[in-house]
Amino acid sequence: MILLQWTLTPELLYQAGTGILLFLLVVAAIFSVVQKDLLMAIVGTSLVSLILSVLFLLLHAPDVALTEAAIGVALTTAIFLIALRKTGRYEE
Amino acid sequence: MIYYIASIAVMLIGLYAVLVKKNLIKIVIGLSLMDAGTHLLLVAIGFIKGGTAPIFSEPGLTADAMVDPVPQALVLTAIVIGLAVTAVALALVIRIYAQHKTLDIRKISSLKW
Amino acid sequence: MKKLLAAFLLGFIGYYLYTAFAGVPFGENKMEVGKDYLETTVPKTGAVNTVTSIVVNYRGFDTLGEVTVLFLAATGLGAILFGMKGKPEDKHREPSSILTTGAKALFPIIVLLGAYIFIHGHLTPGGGFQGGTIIATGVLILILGIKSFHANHALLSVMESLAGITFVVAGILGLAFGKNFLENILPLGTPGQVLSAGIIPIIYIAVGFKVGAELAGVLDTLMSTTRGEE
Amino acid sequence: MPELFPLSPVHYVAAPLLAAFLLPLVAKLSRSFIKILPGLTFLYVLYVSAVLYPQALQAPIIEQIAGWAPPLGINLYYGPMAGLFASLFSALGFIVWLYSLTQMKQEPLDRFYILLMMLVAGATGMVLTGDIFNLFVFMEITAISAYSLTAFLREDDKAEAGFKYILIGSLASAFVLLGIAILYSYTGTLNLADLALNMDKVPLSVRVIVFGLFLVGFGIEAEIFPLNGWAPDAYSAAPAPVSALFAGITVKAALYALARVTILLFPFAGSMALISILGLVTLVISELAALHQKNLFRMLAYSSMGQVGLAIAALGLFTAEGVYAALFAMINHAIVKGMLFLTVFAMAGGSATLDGLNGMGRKKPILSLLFTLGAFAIIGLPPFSGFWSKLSVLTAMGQTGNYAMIAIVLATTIVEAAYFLRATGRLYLSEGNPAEGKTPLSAIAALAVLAAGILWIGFFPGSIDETLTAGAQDLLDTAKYTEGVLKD
Repeated sequence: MILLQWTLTPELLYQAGTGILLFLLVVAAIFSVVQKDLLMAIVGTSLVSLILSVLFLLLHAPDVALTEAAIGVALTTAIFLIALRKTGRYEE
Repeated sequence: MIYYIASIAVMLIGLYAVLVKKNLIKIVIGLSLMDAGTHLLLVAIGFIKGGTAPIFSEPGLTADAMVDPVPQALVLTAIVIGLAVTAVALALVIRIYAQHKTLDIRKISSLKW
Repeated sequence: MKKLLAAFLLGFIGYYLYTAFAGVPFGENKMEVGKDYLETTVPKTGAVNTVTSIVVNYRGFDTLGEVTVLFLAATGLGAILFGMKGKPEDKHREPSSILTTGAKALFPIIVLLGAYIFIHGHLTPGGGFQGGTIIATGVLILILGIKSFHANHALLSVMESLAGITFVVAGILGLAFGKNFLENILPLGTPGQVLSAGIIPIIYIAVGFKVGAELAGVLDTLMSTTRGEE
Repeated sequence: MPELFPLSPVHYVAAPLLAAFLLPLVAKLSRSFIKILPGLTFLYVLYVSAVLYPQALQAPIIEQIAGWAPPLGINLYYGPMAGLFASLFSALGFIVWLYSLTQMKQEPLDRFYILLMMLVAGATGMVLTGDIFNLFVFMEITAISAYSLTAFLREDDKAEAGFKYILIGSLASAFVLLGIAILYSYTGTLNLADLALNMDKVPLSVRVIVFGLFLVGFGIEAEIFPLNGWAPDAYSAAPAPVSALFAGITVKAALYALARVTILLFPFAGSMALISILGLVTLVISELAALHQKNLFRMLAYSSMGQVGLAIAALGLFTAEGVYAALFAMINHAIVKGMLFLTVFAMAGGSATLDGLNGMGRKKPILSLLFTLGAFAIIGLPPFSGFWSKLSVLTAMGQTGNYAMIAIVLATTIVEAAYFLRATGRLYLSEGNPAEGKTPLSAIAALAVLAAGILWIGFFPGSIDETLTAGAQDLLDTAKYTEGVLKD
């Protein structure tokens, strides 16, 4: 009977969604710090930015979400990748 | 509340990378993670349950049903500043690499603490 | 040993940060100044997007500083990497013709999108910074897609300067009209229209051009820097 | 003109900004504009000071940017203290420009002058602003210029010093931003005066945490021990004119911010005592470290931190006399240390060691004389400016009964005297290699202005008494500050 009360209300879905996103955010952050291959680490940071920009949308901050998407996901990643091309790829 | 915890966690992960990691690019990654955590924290402070985005795009919206716009404006500024710092830091990394052919701070004598 | 020390420090900072924020209720309305902004933005600034009106009007001084920070980053980056221009990296790979054609076709669309975003900054989400960044991304696609492409630095720096001067002059005009620095001197118009909100669209368009030019310059400078091995 | 453009404090920031944006354009017309434009800008800003500062001594000038009354808008607070600092920064900027005209040859010069102007404008903005987030933005402007200038020269180790600086500086700004976030989440406002009135909304334990964040954040920029590991590297890596500005401007702006924030938002006895103790520790450790340095710029950097430590120790008393003494010490330090950096560079070049000074007394008599003057002034020998500043520090400490502090300050003075006299002795008592090259007149003129300042204050200490007293009162009178800003 108790199980039946756990219907998927939009509210619950929303909360579960944010919970998962926040969890993924932390995992992506840890990944980008631990990963020895710097290319993968940079992919990790851009993933952090991507999740962040979705979270900003959920927090009703579309302006910030757009900024994070344009700057964090696209531009910062590009700059990191260019810097990586000019230096070495692996962490010793 | 979980927003606060997660963003503080991201910030601390970044700080950990800055303090412990030996690779210059990793350290810069740590700095940008610290920034990311702070930004999420600020936006989360301004959030109001049941609020809408602070844009009067439709006639029916009223001021008392909106989230706080101030932290959003601050974060916008902070993100751009973060990008600027990251770009300068990476330019320095490129120059250090050109001189020393390594990104490992243990091999660059003047970067040891 | 160092890791242990770091872990201790992290625990220390984390604990105190957590206690500081534990007293801040999440999701509740605790606005003081924010409320005033929301209530006055449409009647007093003419901007429908409150975030834009704060960024460009109420706290426009911050934004002038922010534009300066980006300008300084571009300037500093050029100074740091000065004299490190190398030969173009041609040995790596040739961009495929699909990429080249695609870049040429995409670029105008991306520029239009960016321009749309900064022209409508006072109405919809986005503004000068977002639009300018999107345009810079378009330039990045050109750099990647067309081998011989190099951004015209002279043109970029003229654009950057003119846009920056526009922002400061818009501020000084406020003083010249007997008002305050950066104060609005234009009619507010009908909120919701493209031509409304006084000087906000003008400033945001200038910011858009400036950010676009600066970031494109930064990307091009970084791309044309030599690799360490040479 | 006065009717068309009424002078207001915002000109301190707007004029250099306009010049910085214009510089790339006019550089295309003629290369010589690159050098002229910054000079004109600094002259204009000095003119602003000449008009506004006397007014500020009567009553603080409060300007509302964009016409929004605080706490909605950002305001500038141009009181006696901010006016003093802004005028000092403008004057130092002008002198360093005059010196750089002939001494700074490294390309790209247009970028160098843009960064130089913005370093001064950013520091001035930090001093003027009445809004805590705006303070953060100006701190970033100053910091990014400083990072780039540190790595401006091409030689080895410059980029490393810049990276170290950017790393620690970013931590500083992250901490300050966090502090701002906490304050905003409790009070819902960002204006300093409004925050001061609303601090009771913040629980005491949280206030301590925020104070810690600000102390670390501003303390890094103000080179307080143990957060100053970046400073010797940055000072010795940066071009000498820039090092002079670091010592004279960046540190002062950060100190001003720390003092203003502490006194407005965290006026509890513990926070002030902590600042005082940190200042003393900085003083002792830096002076001892300076004793071991072979590289002259590192020696001056450590000595600089020591001097700032002295100022912080006096500031931490937070009595009228203490702040007066701290202000005096800061002004003295800005003038004297600026002169020493510039003199050493003109005398022995960018990588000067103690040996480089050997026998300079005969080869470059004017520069040697200036160095000696600076060394004596730093040690605190009468009748130079340093004597009066040290005396006022000791008096302030005596009045609060801190005799241990007096003993420490006197002991460090002996250490200071040891290494500065050693350096001076090299000038006159040792034989050295023949030096070549003449120092251009404009560089000598720049140094002469500073030397004149040292002597003027040395012989007529009463002439700056009024400004210092007004500055100290301005900082301590928080009620006047908040009422002035929030009068509407």
